Amino acid sequence: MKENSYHLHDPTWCRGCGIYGIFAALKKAAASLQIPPERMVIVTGIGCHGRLNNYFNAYGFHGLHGRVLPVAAGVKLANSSLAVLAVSGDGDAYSIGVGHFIHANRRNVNMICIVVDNRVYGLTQGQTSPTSQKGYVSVSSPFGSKETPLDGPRLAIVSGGTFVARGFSGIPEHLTALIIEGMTHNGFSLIEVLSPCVTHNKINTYKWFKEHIVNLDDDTNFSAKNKKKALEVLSDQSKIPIGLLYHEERPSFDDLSLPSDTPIALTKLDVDEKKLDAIMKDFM
Amino acid sequence: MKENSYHLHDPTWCRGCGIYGIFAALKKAAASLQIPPERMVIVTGIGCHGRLNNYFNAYGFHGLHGRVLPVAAGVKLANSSLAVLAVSGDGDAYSIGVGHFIHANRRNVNMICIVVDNRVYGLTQGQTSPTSQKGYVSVSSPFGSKETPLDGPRLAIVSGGTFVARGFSGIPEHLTALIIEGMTHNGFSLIEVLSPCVTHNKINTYKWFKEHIVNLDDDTNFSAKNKKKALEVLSDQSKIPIGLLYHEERPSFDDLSLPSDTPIALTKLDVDEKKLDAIMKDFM
Amino acid sequence: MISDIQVMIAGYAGDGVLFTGNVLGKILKRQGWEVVTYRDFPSNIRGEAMNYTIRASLNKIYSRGDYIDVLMAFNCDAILRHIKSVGENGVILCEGSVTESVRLSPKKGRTFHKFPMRELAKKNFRSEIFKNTILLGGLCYILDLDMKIIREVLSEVFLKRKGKEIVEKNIQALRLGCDEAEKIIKEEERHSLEERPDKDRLFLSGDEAIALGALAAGCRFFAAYPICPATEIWQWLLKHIHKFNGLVVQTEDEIAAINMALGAAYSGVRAMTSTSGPGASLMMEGFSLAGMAEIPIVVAHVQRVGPSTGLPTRPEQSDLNQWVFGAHGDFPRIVLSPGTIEECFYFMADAFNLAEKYQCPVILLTEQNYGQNFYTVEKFDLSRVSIDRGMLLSQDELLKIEDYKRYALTENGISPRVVPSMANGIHMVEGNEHDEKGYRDEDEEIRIKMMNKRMTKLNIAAKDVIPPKLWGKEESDIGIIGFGSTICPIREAMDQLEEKGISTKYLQVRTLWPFSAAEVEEFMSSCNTVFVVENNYSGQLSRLIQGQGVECSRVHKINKYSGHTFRPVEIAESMLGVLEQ
Amino acid sequence: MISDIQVMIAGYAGDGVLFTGNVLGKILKRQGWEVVTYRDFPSNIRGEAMNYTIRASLNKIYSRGDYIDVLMAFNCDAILRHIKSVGENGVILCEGSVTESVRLSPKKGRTFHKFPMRELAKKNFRSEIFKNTILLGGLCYILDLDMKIIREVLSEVFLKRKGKEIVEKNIQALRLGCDEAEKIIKEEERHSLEERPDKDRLFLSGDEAIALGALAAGCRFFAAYPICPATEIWQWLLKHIHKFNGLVVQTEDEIAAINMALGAAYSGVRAMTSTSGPGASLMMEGFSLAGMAEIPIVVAHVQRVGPSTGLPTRPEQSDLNQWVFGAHGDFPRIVLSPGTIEECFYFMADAFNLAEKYQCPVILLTEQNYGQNFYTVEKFDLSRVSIDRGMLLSQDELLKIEDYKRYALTENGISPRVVPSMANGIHMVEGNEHDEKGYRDEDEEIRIKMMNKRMTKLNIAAKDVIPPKLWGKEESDIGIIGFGSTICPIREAMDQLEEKGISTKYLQVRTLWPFSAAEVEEFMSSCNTVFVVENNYSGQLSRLIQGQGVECSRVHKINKYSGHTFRPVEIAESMLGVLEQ
Ligand SMILES: Cc1ncc(C[n+]2csc(CCOP(=O)(O)OP(=O)(O)O)c2C)c(N)n1
Ligand SMILES: Cc1ncc(C[n+]2csc(CCOP(=O)(O)OP(=O)(O)O)c2C)c(N)n1
Ligand code: SF4
Ligand code: SF4
Ligand SMILES: [Mg+2]
Ligand SMILES: [Mg+2]
Repeated sequence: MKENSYHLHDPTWCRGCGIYGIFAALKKAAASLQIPPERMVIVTGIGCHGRLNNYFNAYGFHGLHGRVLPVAAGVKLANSSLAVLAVSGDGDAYSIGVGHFIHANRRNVNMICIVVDNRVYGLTQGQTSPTSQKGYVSVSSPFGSKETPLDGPRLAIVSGGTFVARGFSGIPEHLTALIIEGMTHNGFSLIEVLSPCVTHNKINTYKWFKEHIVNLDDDTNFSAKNKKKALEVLSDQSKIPIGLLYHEERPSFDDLSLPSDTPIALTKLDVDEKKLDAIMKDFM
Repeated sequence: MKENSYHLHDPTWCRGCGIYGIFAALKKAAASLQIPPERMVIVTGIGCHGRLNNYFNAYGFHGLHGRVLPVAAGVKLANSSLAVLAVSGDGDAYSIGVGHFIHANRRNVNMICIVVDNRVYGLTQGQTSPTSQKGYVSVSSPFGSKETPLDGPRLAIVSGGTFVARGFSGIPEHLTALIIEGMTHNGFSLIEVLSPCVTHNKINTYKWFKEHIVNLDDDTNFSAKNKKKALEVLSDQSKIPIGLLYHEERPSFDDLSLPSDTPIALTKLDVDEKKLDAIMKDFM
Repeated sequence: MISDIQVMIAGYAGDGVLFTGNVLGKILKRQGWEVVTYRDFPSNIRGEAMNYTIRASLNKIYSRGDYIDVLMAFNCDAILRHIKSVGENGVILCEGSVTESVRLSPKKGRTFHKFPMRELAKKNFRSEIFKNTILLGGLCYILDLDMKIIREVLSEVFLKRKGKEIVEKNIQALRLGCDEAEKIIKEEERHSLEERPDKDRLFLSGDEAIALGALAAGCRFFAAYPICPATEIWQWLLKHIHKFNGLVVQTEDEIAAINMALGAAYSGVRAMTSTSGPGASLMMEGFSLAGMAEIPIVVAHVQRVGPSTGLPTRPEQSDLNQWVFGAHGDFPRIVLSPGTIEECFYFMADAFNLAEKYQCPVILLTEQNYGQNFYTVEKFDLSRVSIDRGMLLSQDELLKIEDYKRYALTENGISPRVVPSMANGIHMVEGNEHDEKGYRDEDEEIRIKMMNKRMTKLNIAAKDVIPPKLWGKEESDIGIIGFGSTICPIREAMDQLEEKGISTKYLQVRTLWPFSAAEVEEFMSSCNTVFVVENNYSGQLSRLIQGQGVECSRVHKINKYSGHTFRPVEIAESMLGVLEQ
Repeated sequence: MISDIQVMIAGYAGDGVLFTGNVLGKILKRQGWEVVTYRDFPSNIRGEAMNYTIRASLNKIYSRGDYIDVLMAFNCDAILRHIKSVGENGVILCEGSVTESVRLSPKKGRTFHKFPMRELAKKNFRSEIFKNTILLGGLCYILDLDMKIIREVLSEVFLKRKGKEIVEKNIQALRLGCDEAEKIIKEEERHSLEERPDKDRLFLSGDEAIALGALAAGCRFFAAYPICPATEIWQWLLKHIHKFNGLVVQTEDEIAAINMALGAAYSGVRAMTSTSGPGASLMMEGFSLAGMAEIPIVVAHVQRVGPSTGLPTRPEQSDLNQWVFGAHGDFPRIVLSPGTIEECFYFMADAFNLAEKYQCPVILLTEQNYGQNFYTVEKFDLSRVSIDRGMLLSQDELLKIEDYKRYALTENGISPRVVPSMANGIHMVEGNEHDEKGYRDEDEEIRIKMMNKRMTKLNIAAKDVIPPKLWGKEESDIGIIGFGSTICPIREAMDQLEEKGISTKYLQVRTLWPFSAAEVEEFMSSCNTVFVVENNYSGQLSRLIQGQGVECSRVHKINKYSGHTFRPVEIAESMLGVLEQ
């Protein structure tokens, strides 16, 4: 599989949009892992990020705003042989969908979730999102946002997340590496991607992100095995760490719950009279 | 106001239920703060905890499962002169309602939220809840729960909570003190209360809780002003710290958003032709 | 010889009423009787009044009866509440603790006995807990039950969970109750039950029948959130589905439940969720997505009293409107309504087959009184269950297709379906309007074609869904129409009317959408008088019928919305009131 | 003399089509013309085709017209798309970059000119951005617009946000466009517009009218989540409500939005939320709570195309069913449907008054084409707005009551309401079934009384809601029925038919629930032929009428569900098709 096996159409996001970088990284990661397109399912949310399906050659599910994670878990649990990728946005995952986000981290189904964090509601024309910084002025907060911004990776870690990372769409190689790592992790992998919205967010631009990120690879003291450390680097509000923040090996929900190694979707469906008869005895 | 000014009816929770302790502490706290019952609004969720309204003499709102926090915020923002108390459960606040919980902490409306944590779904007859421990056996997880339990206070702190505490219904004086402190805090106060369900939860009993809690008052090194410390004590899974975990002074959402000191509900409602006329000019 | 008996056990929450009633039901079933139970429980924790009725008969019965023959009361208050329902020769046994004075003397024929279960339990076993078995012992004497059967049932109940010793103690308690009863009950107050063979019969609730039906129908993924009175479905399934390589997931809420089920269904697994009132409202968005994206999914909805939290443990039929008309936009949906416990089982296979054949959401709408009450039924015939996956292609079939289109425009609106992992089948499943391949498209022509395609499926399905069923005397000109569990009191009421020389017939609507308009119209035109009987306020079925353009001027509505099912006599009397005018 | 003109600006998303159209609309309004706009935009980011139609007339107009007089195209593709809509003497101006060859020659009468806006902008201003003002300059020449007005509008648009320099540059660009047009446009191709006085008129969208109406009606709390096409309501309100000591909160989702509004309404503030399609489905649970707990709340729903995410920026009328029948259980609800921009404004006061008088949820149901398009209207008459808070007691009144009961059983079902903070009024607001004080109660009698009480309110309200409005010739026997914004093409179609000598009349249903059955029936019985015109697939209004038992055999349904409003001629022709049979 080459990279362009995954390229279905040229995207029509605004010129310069950060999601282009994510699209490229995803294709690279898939190619590097040699995942056949038909074994990949991409579940997307509603938002600019949700258009990914239209450009990426893989099975796609474009459902409801905020509900990517339950859908993706359903896809994966039903057929554990698939590579399942949920693509969400800062509004999709952290506003309307944050309940599912918390529980996805607790549940630890073996799939990957990419949150395209442009710190704004792109598709609905620029409203303030949960990651917009305090005081952010937009059509929906003309006098400045009054709420403390939310930090997805931090929330993921305290919710029991087993693989928590952050990338930046402006550094595609780094992002590609993270995605590859996340896809090979056994359990729920979160990769939040800082991704400028060139049309609606005039604050969190490429330049701004570049000035604020710190790459954890440069911090030799840091270890992604250490939850305390991870929470520590995430508590410094002035800097945005990128890289693998936390990683833990823990049996996935799939390991713990699925009754067998045969994917449910691949078991023959018939009326097993013998088994059912035995069960009916309970009611006699 | 005496304590029994708030006593409307004798409760009918199961004999020995932890919620009795919370009921008592709430009455004590209200009496100590001398809040007139008619200036108090208690918004409850659906669950055993939701019966509180039936016994406590104050204005009450028993709405939907998981939605206490938005309702309570609406009540408070509409009439900032009220003392607003949201009473929720571990299922109500942390399962179906956890999205609102995260955002309530970010938003920081000046009200208090009590989460009755019995680590089980009481009213629906004993299903596993988000705080049930891993491996917990119940009607809904006969082979043991597979998910990492959720820690409400920790989630609150990383979501921007400004007052985060935990009490135990088995130590009512301590709990009363926390509630009093929470009610005087300007902003969103979370008090999670460990509360045995004697009927459905045979694991997290009074005895069990007593063996697992540590009182932060006994830890002279601890300061509730230090977020890092708070997260640290919460990360030790073998112990359950009780007391004030984190406290920060930050302008509340009410301070930042309400246009005046006059509660909205108390402003005269009329058709102000002059002001409206001026606004209509924009469309000419 | 007694052929029909009704026992009520009444007490407060916490008294063990449910447990005692269930055991009694099972015993009566094993004696070979037809059994129907009726639980009247508040949504409560402790300390509120509740009661449980067990009716048994040698003949086919459908519903609780009108009068109680034996009332076993844990407190005097219960007698006050239920005395008016006690039949003329009824026997009342009451715990009647010494401090309480029984303030009423039973009316003519009715006899009253003090039966100090709690006291006896404490004295003999040092634990109140045995009061329930003592009560059963009392009933055992009154009804002349077979000790062997009781022993058997008690060991089934206690052996696994509590061990041998407890079984023995309970049998002692049973004997004690029996002996005590013998002391106080006169021979003529006994209702000796004949024994009949109990062969190949089941005793189960509608929720259990639905779960069993789901399992038989190939449901292999179930995602749900706890809610009364639907939780029993998946809590039962949970114990068995792994034997079929299936999975139940308790989700964080109903929104996650329906979305997770949608994901699993899309992956090619027969998937469902279950819920009630408020949970159903939360599922509306996912319901609409299932319609748009053409994902086969089944929702079992066990109705309780609304609106809002309403009365969570009581029956009603007020969520028809929601599933037939709720959720935004026009999309295809199928709503089935089982009228018997058997149908709860068999309709599950229909539900999944219809969902896959028409690639749309299918709702199985039932009611709390089925969901949580127990009935004797013939053992389910598994040869009647078949699995039809509709236009689901195999990999081989898919490979033969040149340019696969998930939403191909076909004459009947049904497009061949494939699932992820299949080579040559890559496509998108989309909640936005889309083209044949599933890609978002806003073109006017496409939109019109896609709407037509989706809605056409429903027209085809209309000919394939479960038709209404006719009961009673076809030649009668007095007709009754209803759906779901009201069939029980209706059939009993029909028997009562028949006894009075009034023949009637009943059309049981079994598919609420697409609506069986032609059959209903035909039925109505064969009647002079039509009664539409519903357990709701507004007459949702009546309006549904009327909305189909069926002439409804001769319709009389009989509605009950008190949080209880009809008693048969209520229906019979309402009908007589109209007929005698 | 020209009295009716329609201009279309067509391009791709990102071309500034919306901006240019809005400015043109405002200019034409200031020239004293009646203006109606129509946006045809995909839900998109960049690069998809979109267009914007501005129709202006000296007479009252209601909808976009059938044909385009001037097409300003940013690319040749747009011409291909819209050529069939260009009228006989239409003028087409196209950017037509040099590399593109215009592949079509306009048909007879139509003229085509290359008008290189982008090129001119780049050459003269070194920035493409001025292409839009150059385009306006071109139009300025063709329509002979008043330079003073344009200057005025441009400074209003740019001065505050961009400063004086930009205003000046834009005015230069405007001149340039005008001069360039003069070079290429023949005199006979111009459509000179007469100037009229523009006194006391507004130019605004339905969303803005709703917001303004809410403000006038005393709405002081608004909680909502962004969604097309309803967001404009609160985004506008956000800028003004603080002047009235009110607050708008952007919530985390729609569930929080409705619940927060319920909390605020309970606190005694007039509170509302707004939403569309998927958001409305998420609000069903709160809707049912409002009905049960009798909390006055208003929801403004601006309909888009469903089901599911559908076509988020396009109009439809397929959410009637959801609000009339959706959500679990039977409860009182009122659904209003404004048919004009004026009604969007005035009905807001009705909505709040009805909500408080009947203590139930009130829905204002409108459509995207009102929500997001602009219309000229007479300045709203504030003396027509009044505030009636129903049975909301003052503290003094409350103190006089012995034993206050929030849900007191009264004859008309309406119970005096008080709000927290009032002494002597402590009570509970409850979603479970409850007694008169609001405390949970499962008693059968109470349940029945409370259901009757709540539903009785609706019967009373039925006499108090906004009645249907009759348009056209009362004596005609050709009737049309519809609701909401379809009035626009319907009224235009009626004019077209009138010109052909066919008189018609139109009954505009303005309250969808409780349904105006008597008025509709009377109207229908005065007609030989009735058309029910709806922007949806299934004919939700038709079924609603039929469900009321109104005889519907003479009804012809005219439905459109392509994601667009009707063009007047479509309705006229469909009607003619039937009438000529
Ligand atoms: C239930 C529901 N509410 C609201 C919307 C409208 N909506 C569409 S996209 C979106 C937000 C998008 O923001 P984000 O998730 O950050 O995605 P982005 O466009 O920035 O990639 C909203 C609110 C919807 N489709 N469904
Ligand atoms: C939308 C919805 N889903 C489900 C329910 C059923 N339900 C009632 S209480 C409850 C859970 C109660 O658990 P918790 O919040 O922990 O309260 P507790 O009874 O333990 O105090 C559930 C699931 C409901 N009322 N509404
Ligand atoms: S609006 Fe923003 S997020 Fe959306 S495509 Fe354009 S730049 Fe990207
Ligand atoms: S069920 Fe549990 S939580 Fe509920 S009242 Fe009883 S002991 Fe308390
Ligand atoms: Mg975003
Ligand atoms: Mg609990």
